[in-house]
Parts: sequence; structure tokens; C-alpha cells
Amino acid sequence: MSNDRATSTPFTKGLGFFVVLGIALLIILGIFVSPADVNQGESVRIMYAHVPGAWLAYLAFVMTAVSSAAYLWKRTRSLTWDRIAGASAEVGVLFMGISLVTGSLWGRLTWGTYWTWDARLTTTAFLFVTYIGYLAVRGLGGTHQQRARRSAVLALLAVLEIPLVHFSVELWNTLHQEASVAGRGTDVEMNGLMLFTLFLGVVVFTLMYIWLVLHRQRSLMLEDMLDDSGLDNALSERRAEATQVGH
Amino acid sequence: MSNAGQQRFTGTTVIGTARLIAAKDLRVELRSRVLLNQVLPFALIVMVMFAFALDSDAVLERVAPGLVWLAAMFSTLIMVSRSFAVETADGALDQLRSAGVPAMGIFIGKMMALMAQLVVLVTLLILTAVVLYRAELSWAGSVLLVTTGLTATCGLAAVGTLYGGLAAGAKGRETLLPLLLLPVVAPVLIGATRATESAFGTRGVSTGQGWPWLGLLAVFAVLFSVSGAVAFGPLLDD
Amino acid sequence: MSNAGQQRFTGTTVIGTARLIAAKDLRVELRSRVLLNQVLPFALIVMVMFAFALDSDAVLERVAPGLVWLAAMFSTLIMVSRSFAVETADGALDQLRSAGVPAMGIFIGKMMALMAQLVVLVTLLILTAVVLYRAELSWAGSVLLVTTGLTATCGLAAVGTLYGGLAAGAKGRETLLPLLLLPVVAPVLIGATRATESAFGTRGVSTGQGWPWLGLLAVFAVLFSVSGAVAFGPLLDD
Amino acid sequence: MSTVSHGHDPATLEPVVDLCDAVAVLGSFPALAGVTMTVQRGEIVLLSGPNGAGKTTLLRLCAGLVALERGRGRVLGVDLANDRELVRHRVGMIGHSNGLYGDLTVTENVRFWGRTVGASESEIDLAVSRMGLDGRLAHLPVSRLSAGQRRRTALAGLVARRAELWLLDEPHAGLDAAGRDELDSVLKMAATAGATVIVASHELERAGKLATRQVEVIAGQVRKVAGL
Amino acid sequence: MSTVSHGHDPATLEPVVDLCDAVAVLGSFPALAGVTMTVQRGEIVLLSGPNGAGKTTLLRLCAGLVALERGRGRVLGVDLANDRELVRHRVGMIGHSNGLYGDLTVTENVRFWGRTVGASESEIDLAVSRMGLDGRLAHLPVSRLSAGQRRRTALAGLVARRAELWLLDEPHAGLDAAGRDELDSVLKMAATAGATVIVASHELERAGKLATRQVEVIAGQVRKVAGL
Ligand code: HEM
Ligand SMILES: Nc1ncnc2c1ncn2[C@@H]1O[C@H](COP(=O)(O)OP(=O)(O)OP(=O)(O)O)[C@@H](O)[C@H]1O
Ligand SMILES: Nc1ncnc2c1ncn2[C@@H]1O[C@H](COP(=O)(O)OP(=O)(O)OP(=O)(O)O)[C@@H](O)[C@H]1O
Ligand SMILES: [Mg+2]
Ligand SMILES: [Mg+2]
Repeated sequence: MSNDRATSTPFTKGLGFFVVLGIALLIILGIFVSPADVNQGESVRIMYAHVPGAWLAYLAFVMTAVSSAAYLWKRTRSLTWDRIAGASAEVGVLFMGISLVTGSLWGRLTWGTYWTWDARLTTTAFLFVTYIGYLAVRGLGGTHQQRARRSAVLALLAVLEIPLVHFSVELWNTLHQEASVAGRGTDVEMNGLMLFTLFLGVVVFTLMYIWLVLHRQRSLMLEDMLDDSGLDNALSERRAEATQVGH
Repeated sequence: MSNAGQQRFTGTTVIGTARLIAAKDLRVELRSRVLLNQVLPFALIVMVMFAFALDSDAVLERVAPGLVWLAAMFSTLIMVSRSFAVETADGALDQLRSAGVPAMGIFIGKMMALMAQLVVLVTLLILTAVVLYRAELSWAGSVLLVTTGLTATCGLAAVGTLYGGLAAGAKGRETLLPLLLLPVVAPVLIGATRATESAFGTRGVSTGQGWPWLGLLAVFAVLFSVSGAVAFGPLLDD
Repeated sequence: MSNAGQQRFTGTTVIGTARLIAAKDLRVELRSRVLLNQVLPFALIVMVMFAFALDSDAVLERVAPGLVWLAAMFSTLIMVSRSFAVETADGALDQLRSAGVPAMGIFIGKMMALMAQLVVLVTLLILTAVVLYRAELSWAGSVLLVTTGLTATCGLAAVGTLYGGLAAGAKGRETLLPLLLLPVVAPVLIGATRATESAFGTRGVSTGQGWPWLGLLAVFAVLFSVSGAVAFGPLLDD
Repeated sequence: MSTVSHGHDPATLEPVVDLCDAVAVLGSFPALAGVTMTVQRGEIVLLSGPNGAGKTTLLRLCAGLVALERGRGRVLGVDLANDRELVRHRVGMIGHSNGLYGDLTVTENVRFWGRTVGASESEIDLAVSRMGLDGRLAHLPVSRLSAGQRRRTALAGLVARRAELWLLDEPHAGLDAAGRDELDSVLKMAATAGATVIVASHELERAGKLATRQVEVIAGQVRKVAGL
Repeated sequence: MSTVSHGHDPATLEPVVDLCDAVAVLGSFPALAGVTMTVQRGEIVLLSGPNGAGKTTLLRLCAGLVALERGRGRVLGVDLANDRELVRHRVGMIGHSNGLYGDLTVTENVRFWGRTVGASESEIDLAVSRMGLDGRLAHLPVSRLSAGQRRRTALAGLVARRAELWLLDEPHAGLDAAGRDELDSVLKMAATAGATVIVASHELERAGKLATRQVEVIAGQVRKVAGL
């Protein structure tokens, strides 16, 4: 029984090992090996956390939406999907937070300010808060089914904000002549090692995402199971109560 | 009474329900006059207060359209919470649900009633802005303005009703609703502001530049009207 | 039990009641975590949204302190309505009134609980602003900032509790409260903004120029604390 | 009220409520811990039992408002496990709260609830007078009524809905002697016309006179079943 | 509960409630149209009468919650026309709503209401167990209780307040048989210890057994007074 309570399996242990290894490698490559950027100098190294953070947050939120849809579809309805959705959203909020923090640090170094009221930044902040709202709705209480249904609907709506964040740059610039941000988009010239490091960052963040979601999903399941295995006990307790009253 | 058996099911259709609910909401509003006596003054105060906070004429001229929509948005917030407070005060929403009244009808009805009230409000706000800031409206500008007003209002009403229903049953709904609503309506705020700016010709923006923003508003309105109508049932259900 | 007769009246004193009510409110907050999970994100989004609506760096730098207090004000609004929703959900406020619990004690208790939560909120908002706008704080500036924060918070809590109680019994309270509160807190908004500006040194305002504004805030806080404590009884009574 | 025709095939004779070892969970608490019960068409069943026994939950389960966690359950031929939404518009339930709009008058409230199932104007008037609300009260806003008058309004709304299965949670509470008599006669007429009635109540003497059968709920289970 | 000492001078023997032609207006409706009634210390009075007669309003008048529009009224020696606030903390009233905080547990709610009059911890525990709420229920949040359990919690809060005059508006509604017995014994003990109890109720058999006297309210006036 006590083994069931752990959230790790041999697979997640192995995965955890690779994650730690990957982070170490990323730090080495990102900070010591990869070159400084022509325009941005050393500060470009922030990119290796910032960009994977944002992308993985997107992935996490899409995953939340997909599992929510799977939950809502009658044939695949299962609370497992709901827990995956919840776990994924939590990890997504974490990654989005990483991206926000690293982004504003980067902004301090390159633009001279932590925050500016650019469309990308603002929509990112909206996205972040939307998922905090999603988590708040998950925490409202009620039965598991209730929680699952409410939050699934919300997740399907919230995911629509991602294109808004992604295309905000163009949407905004086409109509509004704000100074466009240097280094934004694909016009950055990257050398091979930089590109590889970025790629590594994405891989490492992906592994980290899987690892975190697996753990979180399992611990959510244990919480639910506590309630459900609680159910058998509670049922027999409640039945016993009836016999007491009967006599 | 033999024909009553046939008649009975009219009320259970989506359209019938929507009409019933909208009529009820508007009647409650007519009795309590909350829009006129409370929301409208509130919206005006919001506009004036921000104007004060900015306190420089040059800035103000530029942000006037934004103020209209800011006020509209906050008014939506309080009107939605009022609209659902009426339903939950004595458990009527529960009762509707337990009577098997089609959720889609409830959504459409409440959204229509909210939209009707919002249209009145937004019209008055825009008129105020036109008068206060001596905006000059061309024909093309007026068309854009009216279309923008209707589309944005529709979007606000749809998303407000959807999240209002979600928060209605929850405890702490007073705080949950603004949290859910604000980040989602922000695009409406931006789109409507830009479209209004170009209708007014603020900052030398031409009218033509407003139409793409209207597209954004229309997408938003359609998206939330449809998904609201579909998702309202599952949201209310527990 | 003979000494119980003496003990009994401790709970009916103003201070005893205030402590009881404040403890109860904070316990409800601790259970529901509304401040952390809902109000705080809401306040942040309000800040971001306004900043975005203004959308020009030059303006923004100037109005950053204003954004802090704008967000604080809207948060006060929803926290007050939450605070009284807890009381009216099952008629507890009526019950308090009918139990002859001193209204002054209820006022002070609820105000204290609200203020405690607002202090947490405002602290976080100011820290955010400091980081975002690279405000550099001198010693004198910090002292001014802390004093401003406490005084303004006290004023917001006092006036919020007073009008919250007034609106609590009324129907349409969701819309009445904002209408009542907004115009009254406008001076707090302005005073706190100016004082914060001079603490931050925004627009080259010196720290010294902030203190008179603080005076205004203090007058406001004292005025509404005292009149709230006195008027709360008659207000609740109908 | 007199002619409630449900289009049932009388040959089927399936019980209106048919629960077998039904379990329902609130939060994580098994409010119903295995209920087995059948109710036939035209019966008036009294649910009794101590506070917290699960009477309200049992009524809500029959109304399709609470999920069936385990066991089997059919109401009006609808399977509760899969399509519990489908049963709702055929059931009329009145719970602890009245579901009234304070700004609308008594008649307007009753009309609203009647209209949700397309009741005609005359049916609505009939329902209002059945619960003794005609005259001065009919055009008063509900917010100005006394507790008992409000309860009567809610019951009139229920009457106007002419359901096939009536579920009433402590309907007598708050009603005066005349109101109780009116309610009882309404329920008896409904049962005679082919509806089925389940009443949860603590007023055993009163409800006992009305009911044809008593079912006692204890700790989430049905314990005693007594014919009356 | 056993020793409620009120510091009254027994020599005075003023009635606890003394109304003479009292008129009370709700909105513009004269809910009480001239009530004359006296209640002596230690009595348990049952208020009966049809819906809308004015029972709730009469109780609220005695509690100092409704203004006395005309006539004279004294409660516990306090003049209702001038200082009705002064009577409130000596009166314990329970109305149609319970006044509970859903996020707090049963004990926390009772403690809160007890503390408003400085009740000690042991008195609070006693009140909780008096209404049969000890054990599992005591530490459940009130939002998870059934209707009757919630009513019991509200009554326990009232018991913890040990008032001199108890005003109860349909206190039996929602309580099961055991709860009714518990409540009745609590009320009888309070009356024996020198408190005065007025109960509005439609359950005449039940409340009739408890009360020492019945007062019938009809259309805002006291009609019949019957010793029991
Ligand atoms: C708080 C500040 C910032 C935030 C919230 C932020 C947010 C984001 C987000 C959400 C993305 C993913 C975009 C997508 O693919 O849809 C992204 C990508 C990116 N960001 Fe940032 N960012 C910030 C600051 C910066 C700064 C200062 C720089 C560089 C000067 C920067 C450079 C990039 C680059 C190069 C990408 C990847 C390319 C792209 O898809 O646009 N970011 N950022
Ligand atoms: N949200 C909830 N979470 C957990 N338990 C709950 C919840 N709601 C009710 N319960 C429990 O479920 C049980 C059954 O409640 P129910 O309301 O069905 O009882 P009841 O028989 O109607 O009682 P009463 O006679 O008091 O109305 C109670 O013991 C109650 O404590
Ligand atoms: N706010 C109000 N405005 C006008 N009339 C009101 C208001 N509230 C109550 N009334 C009227 O006052 C009368 C007395 O109400 P009250 O609640 O005292 O009756 P009651 O005897 O307690 O009835 P019940 O047995 O139904 O509880 C009722 O006829 C009611 O219509
Ligand atoms: Mg019940
Ligand atoms: Mg009454």
C-alpha cells in the first residue's frame, strides 16, 4: 500500500535523471560554450530558458485543452484526463512564469526596462492570469465530475488565447506604429551552436514537462483516490451507523 | 384541455425559453431600474474619474475612445454579477436547472437581456464622448461606430453571461468573476478602442483602419456566443 | 457559573466584538484563500490592462504610481463585496444586528480584517511597481511610501466597510456599491498617487512634496474611520 | 389538474422510481449508501428519517440532480446512470429554497414557472387560486410576502408545471393549517390523475395522513417500509 | 443553562412583554394593526395564526428590530418606542434564516455566537451537545450539513447566548423527532430557570404540548388567547 502512495515509477526516475543531466548540459552549453550574440552580447544566453519556457507553456496549455476535450467526449470520459489537464495547466503556469521572469530580466538588459507595454508582453500576462483563473476554478470544490466539467469548458476557451499571444506581434504592428522590438522573430541571425543550444533547451524543457506532469498527475490521482478509497470505508461506516440507530 | 398537451412543449424549446428568460430579466430590470439609477451613473463616474486621473488635455483627447470601452467593460462586470445575483438569491437558477429548462435557452435569454441593456449603456457613453470631446463623425465613421458598438456589445454580453453562469454557483463568486472575465475581455477592449478611434479619427487614424479590428471583435462575439450556448449546460450541471 | 455572569459582558464591548469579528473574517479568508487566488491576480491584471490601454511609454512612466492605486481601489471594491457577501449569505448580519452586537465593534472588526488584507495586497502591488519601473527609493522616500501605504489603506478599508454595510441590505447591491464607493475614494486615489509619485521621485517631484498629500490621506482616513464607527449602527438599522 | 395525460402505455407498468443499491456521494461523503426502493405510479410516498439521513439527497437523485455513483437507478423509464438530464423536465421538485424572483409579483412568478413547460394562462390562474393566493396577494411582489406566502407561491409554480413525478422536500414547513389542507388536496388530486408523489417530511402525523406508504431513511439507507 | 441569573428585582414583577395597541408597518403595510398582549416571566407562549397574520413581525417587534409605529410597548422593562436597541442584547431571536458562516465549522459558528455575549468554552460545548451536534458533525464546515443539521447549529448558537427572552420563529421546521425533543427540553429548562419564551409555529400539536399558553394572531391583531 505504501508503495502505491509514491508518485515515482522506474520510468519517472529514469526520466528525472535525464532531466537533471539535461539541465546541467544546458547550463554548460548556454552559459559557457555558446557564443555571445553580435547585437545583444552576453544577455542572449537568457534566451535558452526564455524561449523554451514560453513554448512549453504553450504546449502545456494545448495539452490541457486536448485532455479536457478527451474528458468531455463521452466515449473517452475519465477523470484521468481531467487530472492530466490540471497537472499540465499547473506546469504550464510554472513555465509561463519562468518565461515572464526571464523575459523581463532580458528586457532589463536589452531594452533597459523590465517591462514595456508591448502587445506580446501584455497578451502573455493575460494568458498567465487566465490560467491562474483556470486553477482557481479547479479549486472551487464540489464533486470531481463537477470540477472536471467546469474546468474542461474553461480550458477549451482559454487555449484560444494562445494564437492571440503568438500573432499579437503582427496584429499590433500592422495597425499601430509602435517601435518594434529588436531581435524579435526569426530575423535574428543565429549561429549553429546557438541554434543547437536553443534546440537542446526545448528538448530539456520538454522532458522536464513530461516528468513534472507525470508526478503531478499521479499525486492528484492519489488525492482523488484518497477520497475514493475513502468511499469504501465511508460507505461501510455509514452503513454501520444505520445498524446502531436501528437498535 | 386536450390541446394543452400539445402546447406544453412550446415552452421547453430553446427559442421559447430564451424569450421567456429575456422577458423576465428585462421586467426585473424595469422594476428595479438598476441600469438607469446605478449602472449608468457608475459608468459616467468611471469615465470622468479616469479623465481626471490623466489630467492633461492632450492625453485625454487621445484616450477618450478607450475610456468609453473601459467604462463599458466595468459596467458589464457589475451588470453580469447583478444578473446572476437575481438568479441565485432564492435558488432560481437551481430550480431552472432542476426543471430541465434547456440551458442553451437560458444562456441566449440572459445574453439577450444583457445585450439590450449594454446597447443602451454604450450608446449613452459614446454620445457623451462625442459631446465632451467634440469628435466629428463622418458618414463612414458613423457606420463603423454603430457596427463596432453592436459587435463589441454582443461579445461582452456573451462572455459575461458564460462566465457569470460559471461563477454563479461558486463561493467567492464576487471575486472569481472579475478574475475570469478581465483577461478574456481585454481583446474586446483593445479592438473596440481601436475601431472607435478610427471612427472618430483620433490621432489621425483613418476610418478604413478600423475595419480589421471590427473583424477581431466579430470573431470574438461569434466565438463566445456559440461556445457559450453550447457550453452553458455542462457548466451549470453538477 | 456564578462568575460567568461577570464574564458575559466582555463579549459585548466594542473592542471584544471587533476582535471577534476580525478573527472570524480572517479565518474565513484563510479557509477560502480568496485574496491569494483571486484578488491578487485580478489586481495585477488591472494594472497591466490599464497600462496597455494607455500604451505609450512616456505616459506610462508618469502614471505608474496611479496604476498601483487604481488596482488597489478596484480590489477594495471586490473585497468589500466579498466581505459582506459572507455576512448576508445566510442572514448573519441581520442576526448580529438582532443580537444587539455593538455596531461600532462590527465596523471596527470588519475594517481591521479588510485592512490587513489590503496591506498585503498593496505591499505586493508596490513591490511590483518598484521592480517594473526601476523606481529608486531614497530613505526618505521609503518612509513616505510606507506611511502613505498604511494611511491610504486605512482610508480605503474604512470607507469600503462603511458603504459595504450600507449596500449589504439593499437589493441591487452588486451595482450600488461601486456607484457609492468610486466617487468617494477618488480623493484617496489622487492623494495616494501623488504621494507615491513623490516617494518614487516620478516626474522629478521631490519627496518633500508628498507630505501634504499624506495629510489629505490622513484626514480622509480619520474622517471615515470615525464617522464609520459612529454611523454604522444607524446605517444597519432600518 | 384533472386530466394529466402522460401518453404512457399502461401495459408496460414499469415502476416510476426503481432504485437498486444506489449510492450517491456529496463531496466525499456517501449521503446515500445503497438505497433500494421502488415506487409505483399513483403512489404518495412519505420519506421520513432523522436529520442528515439522506432524504434530500434521495429526492435530488430521483430528480436527476445528483449523480448515481454506484448501483442502478431508473426514473420514469430513464436510466439515471447515463441520461439523468432527460428526466428533469418530467419531474417537478421543490427543495428548501423557493426559487422565486423577488421583484416579480406572485402571478408573474407562477406564470414564469408555468411557461417553462408551456402551461396555459388558465392553468396558471388555477394554480394561483389552488394555493390560496388569489385576490390582494396575486399582484404583490414576492419580496413583500411572509415566509408562508412565499412557500405557497413556490408550490403554485410547481402545480402549474403539472409534472409526472412530484418530489417535495418538507413542503408543509411554513404553511398554515389551511395551506396544508390545500396542498394535501392538490397532491391527492395529482396522484388520482396518475402522477406520482414523494414527500420528505418530519411531520409524520400530517404527512402520514396524506401518504399511502411510508419509507424510512436512516444513514443513507432505506430501513423500514410501512404501509399506512 | 441551569442558572440564568438576570439580576432582576423579583419585587417589580413587571411583565416581560407588555404591548398595548401596538402598530408596526412594513413598507406601507400595517403588518401589526394594534396588538395588545402581555407575557409574564417564565411563560412559554405559542403564537399561532394563518400565513401573513403578522407572527414574524410581532416577534421582530419584541426583539427591537421593527419600529413601533403607534401604541405602547415595553420589553424587559425597555420602552420600544424610544430605546428599542437597548433590548436587543438581552433577547435571543432565531428567524427564518440561520445566520451561519458556511466556511466555519459547527463548533466555530456556535462559539462565534456564544462569544458575542462572552459565553465560556464549556457553555459552548454544552450548547453543541444539547442540540445533538457533538461527534463527527462538530468539526464539519456548516456548508456540508443537511438543512436540519444547519437549523440545529443555529439553535445551538442561540442556546449559547442564554438570553432572557427567547423569540423563536418556527423553530421546529426542519428538525427531526429527536431534535424537536431536544429543543423542547432546552426551552423548558430555560423557562424553568427564569427565561421567557415566545414561539411562533404552525405545528400546533407539537408546540401546543410545549407551550403554557397560546395566542392567536389574525390579520395583525391578537384574536384568541387560550390557556393550555
Ligand atoms: C517580460 C518580457 C517578455 C515576455 C513576457 C516575453 C514573452 C514571450 C513569449 C510568450 C514568447 C513565445 C512567442 C511565440 O512563439 O508565440 C517569446 C518568444 C521570444 N522572445 Fe520573449 N518575452 C519577453 C521579453 C523578451 C526580450 C527582452 C527578448 C529579447 C530581446 C525576447 C526575445 C524573444 C525571442 C527571440 C523569442 C522567440 C522567437 C519568437 O517566437 O518570437 N523576449 N517571448
Ligand atoms: N456538500 C456536502 N459535502 C459533504 N457532505 C454533505 C454535503 N451536503 C450534505 N452532506 C451530508 O449528507 C448527508 C445527507 O444530507 P441530506 O441533506 O440528504 O439529509 P436529509 O435527510 O435531507 O436531512 P434533513 O432532515 O436535515 O434535511 C448529511 O449527513 C450531510 O452531512
Ligand atoms: N416588506 C414588506 N412590505 C409590505 N408588506 C410586507 C412586507 N413584508 C411582509 N409584509 C406583509 O406583512 C404581513 C405580515 O407578515 P409576517 O411575516 O409577519 O407574517 P407571518 O405571520 O409570520 O406569516 P407566516 O406564517 O407566513 O410566516 C404579511 O401579510 C405580508 O404580506
Ligand atoms: Mg433535507
Ligand atoms: Mg413568519
